[in-house]
Amino acid sequence: MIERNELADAAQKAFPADTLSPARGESWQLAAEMGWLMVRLPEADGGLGLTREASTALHLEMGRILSAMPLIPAQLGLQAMAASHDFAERAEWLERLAAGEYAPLPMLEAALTPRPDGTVSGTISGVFEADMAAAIIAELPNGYALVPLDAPGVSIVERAIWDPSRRLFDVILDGYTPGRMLTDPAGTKALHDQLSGEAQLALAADCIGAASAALDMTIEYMKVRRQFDRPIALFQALKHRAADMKTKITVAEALLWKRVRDESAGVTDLAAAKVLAAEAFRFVTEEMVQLHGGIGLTDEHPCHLFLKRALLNLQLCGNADLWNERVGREALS
Amino acid sequence: MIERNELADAAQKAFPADTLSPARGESWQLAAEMGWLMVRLPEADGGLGLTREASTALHLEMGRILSAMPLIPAQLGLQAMAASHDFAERAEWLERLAAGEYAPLPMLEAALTPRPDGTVSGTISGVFEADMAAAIIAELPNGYALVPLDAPGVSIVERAIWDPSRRLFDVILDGYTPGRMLTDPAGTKALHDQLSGEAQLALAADCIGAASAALDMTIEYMKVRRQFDRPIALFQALKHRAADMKTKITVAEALLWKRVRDESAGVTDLAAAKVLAAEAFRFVTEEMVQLHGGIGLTDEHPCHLFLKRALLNLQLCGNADLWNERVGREALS
Amino acid sequence: MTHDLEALRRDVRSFLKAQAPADWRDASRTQDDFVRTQRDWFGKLVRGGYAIPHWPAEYPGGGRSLAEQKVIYEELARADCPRLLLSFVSTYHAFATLHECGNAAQKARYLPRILEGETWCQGFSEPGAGSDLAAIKTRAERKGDVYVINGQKVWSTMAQFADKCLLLARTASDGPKQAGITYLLMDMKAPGVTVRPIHQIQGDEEFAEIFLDNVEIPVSERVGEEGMGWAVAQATLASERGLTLMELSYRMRGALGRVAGLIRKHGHEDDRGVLRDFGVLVTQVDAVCALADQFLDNRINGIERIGDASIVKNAYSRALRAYSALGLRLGGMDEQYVAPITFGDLNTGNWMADFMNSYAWTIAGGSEEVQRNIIAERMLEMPREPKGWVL
Amino acid sequence: MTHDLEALRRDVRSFLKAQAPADWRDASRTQDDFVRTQRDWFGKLVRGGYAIPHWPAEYPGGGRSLAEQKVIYEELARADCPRLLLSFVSTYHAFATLHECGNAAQKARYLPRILEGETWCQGFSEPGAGSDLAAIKTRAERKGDVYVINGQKVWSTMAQFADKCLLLARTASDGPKQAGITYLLMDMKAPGVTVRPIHQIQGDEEFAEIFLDNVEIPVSERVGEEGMGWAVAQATLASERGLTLMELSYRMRGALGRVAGLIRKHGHEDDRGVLRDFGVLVTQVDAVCALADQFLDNRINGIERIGDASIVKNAYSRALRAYSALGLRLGGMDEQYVAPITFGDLNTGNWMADFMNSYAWTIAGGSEEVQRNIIAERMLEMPREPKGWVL
Repeated sequence: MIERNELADAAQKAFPADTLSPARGESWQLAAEMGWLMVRLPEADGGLGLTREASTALHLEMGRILSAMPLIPAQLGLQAMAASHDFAERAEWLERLAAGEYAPLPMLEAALTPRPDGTVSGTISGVFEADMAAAIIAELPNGYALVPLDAPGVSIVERAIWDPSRRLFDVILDGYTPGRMLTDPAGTKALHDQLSGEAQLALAADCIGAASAALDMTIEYMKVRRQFDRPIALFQALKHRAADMKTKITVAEALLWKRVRDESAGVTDLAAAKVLAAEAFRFVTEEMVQLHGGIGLTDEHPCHLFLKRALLNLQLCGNADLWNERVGREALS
Repeated sequence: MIERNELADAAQKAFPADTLSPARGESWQLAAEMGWLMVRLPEADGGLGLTREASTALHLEMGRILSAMPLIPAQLGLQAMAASHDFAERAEWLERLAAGEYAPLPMLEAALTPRPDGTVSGTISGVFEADMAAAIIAELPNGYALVPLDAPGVSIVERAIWDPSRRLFDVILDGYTPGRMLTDPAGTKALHDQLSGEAQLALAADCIGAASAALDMTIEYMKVRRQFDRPIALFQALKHRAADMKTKITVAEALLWKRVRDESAGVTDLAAAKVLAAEAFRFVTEEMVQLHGGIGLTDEHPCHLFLKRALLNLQLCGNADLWNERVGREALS
Repeated sequence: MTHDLEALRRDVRSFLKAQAPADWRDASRTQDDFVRTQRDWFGKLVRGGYAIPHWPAEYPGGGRSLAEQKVIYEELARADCPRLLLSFVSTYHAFATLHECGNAAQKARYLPRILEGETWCQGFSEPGAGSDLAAIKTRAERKGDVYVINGQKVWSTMAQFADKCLLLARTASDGPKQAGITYLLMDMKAPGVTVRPIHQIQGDEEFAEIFLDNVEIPVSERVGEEGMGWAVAQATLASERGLTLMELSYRMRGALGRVAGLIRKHGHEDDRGVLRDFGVLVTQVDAVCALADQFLDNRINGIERIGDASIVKNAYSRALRAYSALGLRLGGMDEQYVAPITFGDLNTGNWMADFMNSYAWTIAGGSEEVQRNIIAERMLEMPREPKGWVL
Repeated sequence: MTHDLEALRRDVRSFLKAQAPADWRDASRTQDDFVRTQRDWFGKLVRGGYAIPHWPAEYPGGGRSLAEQKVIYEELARADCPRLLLSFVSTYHAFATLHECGNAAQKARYLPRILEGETWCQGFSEPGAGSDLAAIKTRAERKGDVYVINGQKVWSTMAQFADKCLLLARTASDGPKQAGITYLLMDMKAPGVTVRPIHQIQGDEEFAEIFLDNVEIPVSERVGEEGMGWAVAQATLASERGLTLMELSYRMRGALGRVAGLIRKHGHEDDRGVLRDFGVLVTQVDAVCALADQFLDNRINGIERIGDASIVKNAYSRALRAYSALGLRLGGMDEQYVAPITFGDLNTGNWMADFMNSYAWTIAGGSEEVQRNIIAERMLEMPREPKGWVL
């Protein structure tokens, strides 16, 4: 708890609330200097050895400012590397990553085909900010691998997205020969589950942080904006909508922290926290647009940045339909 | 339109809005005297030969007062009889029904098993007010049949329901030998579709009428009930809820009348109107209970009569899940 | 600390394993049976030392921290024991009022009796007052050594079985409406007291009306000074420390199996839409449990914020509505036939009853709208409407 | 009558079959292309006699009854032609204003030009005024034969392409805020007029801001008396007779196939939950069509009630939201990648764009809340808040 609050305070100082989506490069450098890239790395490996609670606090704060830097995929990549004890270059790469190099985990499913000659072709989607990455860490048909982006048969292509606060790439494999395996087939499932769960929590935190900032902005606006000779914050019907926004965020955040602390929670449990957080984020940003009236529909006002981030977050690492069905199915059995 | 308004006016005079669920027997007698039992019977058969619009207007008005008499199943029974030109006792029965005898169509699916000896056993559910019926008109395994309730192998048992404004029975067949067939196997499907569609429209009308009365009562209450030193009708948040109730009813009613007039609409189209009307009715009655506060939760106040009728109507002749799926499936093909 | 809590948890579990009634739902199909079951269970809990953990240590079973109380209520929910409805007003409202505001004689007289099973009801709400508690009209007229009471109370939980009543009555009607209210302890057997149970739409009779016709209450039964009853009432109302909503949330989570049962009964196991809807509900209920936990943890740690309680209440009542609405929907036509109810329970599996009962939670104890006002005005610091036309 | 309508319907159909542009969406991927497509299509409709059915019979294609207009718009929707966006203010707002309140010279001068393609915009809304139209601040100062205008307008549809503007400005600021407003016809090429398109969040630029810096308007371009502009503005605002919402509802119904396409594309044909959700949407859209029909029929029959229009507007905007939200959900991750938009269209199949565009309908032209107030206060006759703190 103390560690969590200290990190949040530090983050709020380093990234003030009034600057949304600060420049990616500078943010990244700042994050590296503050040690955030190695928050979850065990102390034995030179990291800070902090818990899930600490990284969640950071992702929440980065959500609050609609951070443009890819801290979530970077941290997942680092965790994959840290978990791969048999990988020959592990120590070297951990050092490089802690120092600021970027090797993200993709946030969407890949469509890959293994060929009889041992090569792999296809598309790995959902790679954030791939143009600053040295490599990616991807689940290939025979296990997790480090895929350097300058390797033969590897290329990247940006896929323009609606969310202006982030950039998304496909990594195209065309006859790529996997080397640098991080897991054997047996270890792949365990690592997959670990990373999937971590990804859900990180995204949930991003949603909660961003939704909270959206609510704050909306309330400030409602106090200032006048209609029919009084601030719109005085209209009971609108006030009640703000109360419901607060309620949704608070409920989703309570579930998030509970699951963060619950080491026995499975992937589906963690995904449920993400779905609830993303739905709350979506609800809040839809209300934000409405309550801002016309200016919420113009791209000069930041409303749409929040809305678009919410709608993308809903789709990353499995959408609500997919996970709600799994939650229901597991609760049935 | 004129005919519809005239019937509505007459109904409102005969059944004033301030008496909810007037006594079944007297209502029935009044309805018979006013010719309502033969509204849809062709003039050639001695009926009034009026359209779907006329019967819809009546069912809507009877919904408004939460009528206890089974006009809907009676009218469906009469229509089945009228459509059964090869039935030997048709003329006799039409006369009896027009004069006030009651032979309802069940409003729920039956679970019947034909036996090799030609008898049928099982349960016919959803028979309203069976204790005043001479017979029922039921879809048996080999077609529609008139089933006199005093026939051997036929018995009735009341099934207590939550809705206090109506009474529901099962008709139990135990080795019943069907005679008095109204349709041959070929005609059964056509009659089934005709009656199903008519049932949907009648129930939709019941929902719209009752929902409108519920809204009227709620608004009156809101104008009178004071909280925090003013009528609750002055609270913007509550006013907006009343506006949404009105909107839901108006939308559902528009679809109802459009489908009533559309002779080419199929059963699913008509059921869609019922589902929308029943959902509007449910929405309105839930709001009614809430807006009445505590007294809406006591059985001394009529709120619950509306709520319980809404919830039963949702289930009669197929519920929302069933029909929404069919609407979707048909729109997809 | 954590160690002690786990030890307590083990103790409670073994007590409940031995003592918790297994058949209490079947033994609560009528109001009388329900009351008998309640009295039996309260007596067992008193003897076991778990009935009044929030009372001071001088009472047997008292002196527990809020963290300990939380453990006890978690276990009561987990074991699916009967809720302590009949004794709730006695052990929480009456206790807090007497403990904080009563004089020595009142405490000595009434607190021990509560442990012996004397039950209390609350005479606060009135027809016409609703969520606006200070608008009460029941009069108390001082005549020598007694107050003479005339008026009517409503929504008094279990008043038909109560021995005593926490009564608010008006001794003056000039000045602000919060002034002029006096707090009295009334004997429910006193001449002029008539109790009429309220028939609820789902068949339960959890509440009653109380008619007061020249009822005499000795001045010695007044709590606090004359006209200062509004302040005393705040002690009464603040006595419930969030345990109930946590307990109810966990009970609802335990009852999710009833929805799963419906899905299997009706063969919806492969209906992806139904699975999704069930999943949404499961997550919603889990989240409310997490929220109630967090709320209590914040109280334990002294970092509760204004408005927190309103959020928990609205979140719980919406989840309860969603829970019962899904059950009602999945149950289909079956649920329209009347089936036996369980008195005093919220998650009974009688889906029509549960659905209708769920409304009580958005209306009673300050409507959903009142909670929204609190969240907006006190927590989010949105402006309050100017005096005079304010909610 | 019905016979004539069916003959008209056949005529319109054969006209549209021959003339309706098939490729207009592809030809509307940029604002410039969109404007070109709009001008072409408006010209064709003018020549075909279907552009201004609501004008008097003295104009070619005018003199149609509301029932006939309805037929024309039904067919325009059915044929999925481009909506007449660019010419809407000219043919409805400008026409009605001039026809009802303009003097002979103004009518003679401007109405024929509209048919030749002169386009108008509306200078009503202002930043800071929002739904409270009478709160405008733009000043018009009389100096000899001209008014000198200073101020700012916003949310002016297609102002960047307009030749003329229907302008509301304040000539006096004492007295009630509705008084002191004057109605002027402004040349958009006049010195001091600066137009800045508003970039919408979905990429469209349907609206613009207008900055007015010492713009001079001859007094002869005033409509009605000085200070009486509020009454004239009512004629402008009342000019749209419900045809648009009917047309849009039918267009949405026609576009349900886009949702069906998504269901097939993503293989949801056997997902009963998705089928149900689609079914709910289909019924909702059908019902909005029925409602818009009924609304127009009531207008035709002279039995429209106050508030009817607000119900249609709220019902349509909710259906549009539901339509685009379901598409967005079913489209999944695919929809998060940017794809070309269609300018000036609501049901484009670009689900992110459609979803974001749907908000405009709950905000523009009187927010959803304002409509709810109208329904509650004027239709349901619930009490209005006392003057002074009223909405």
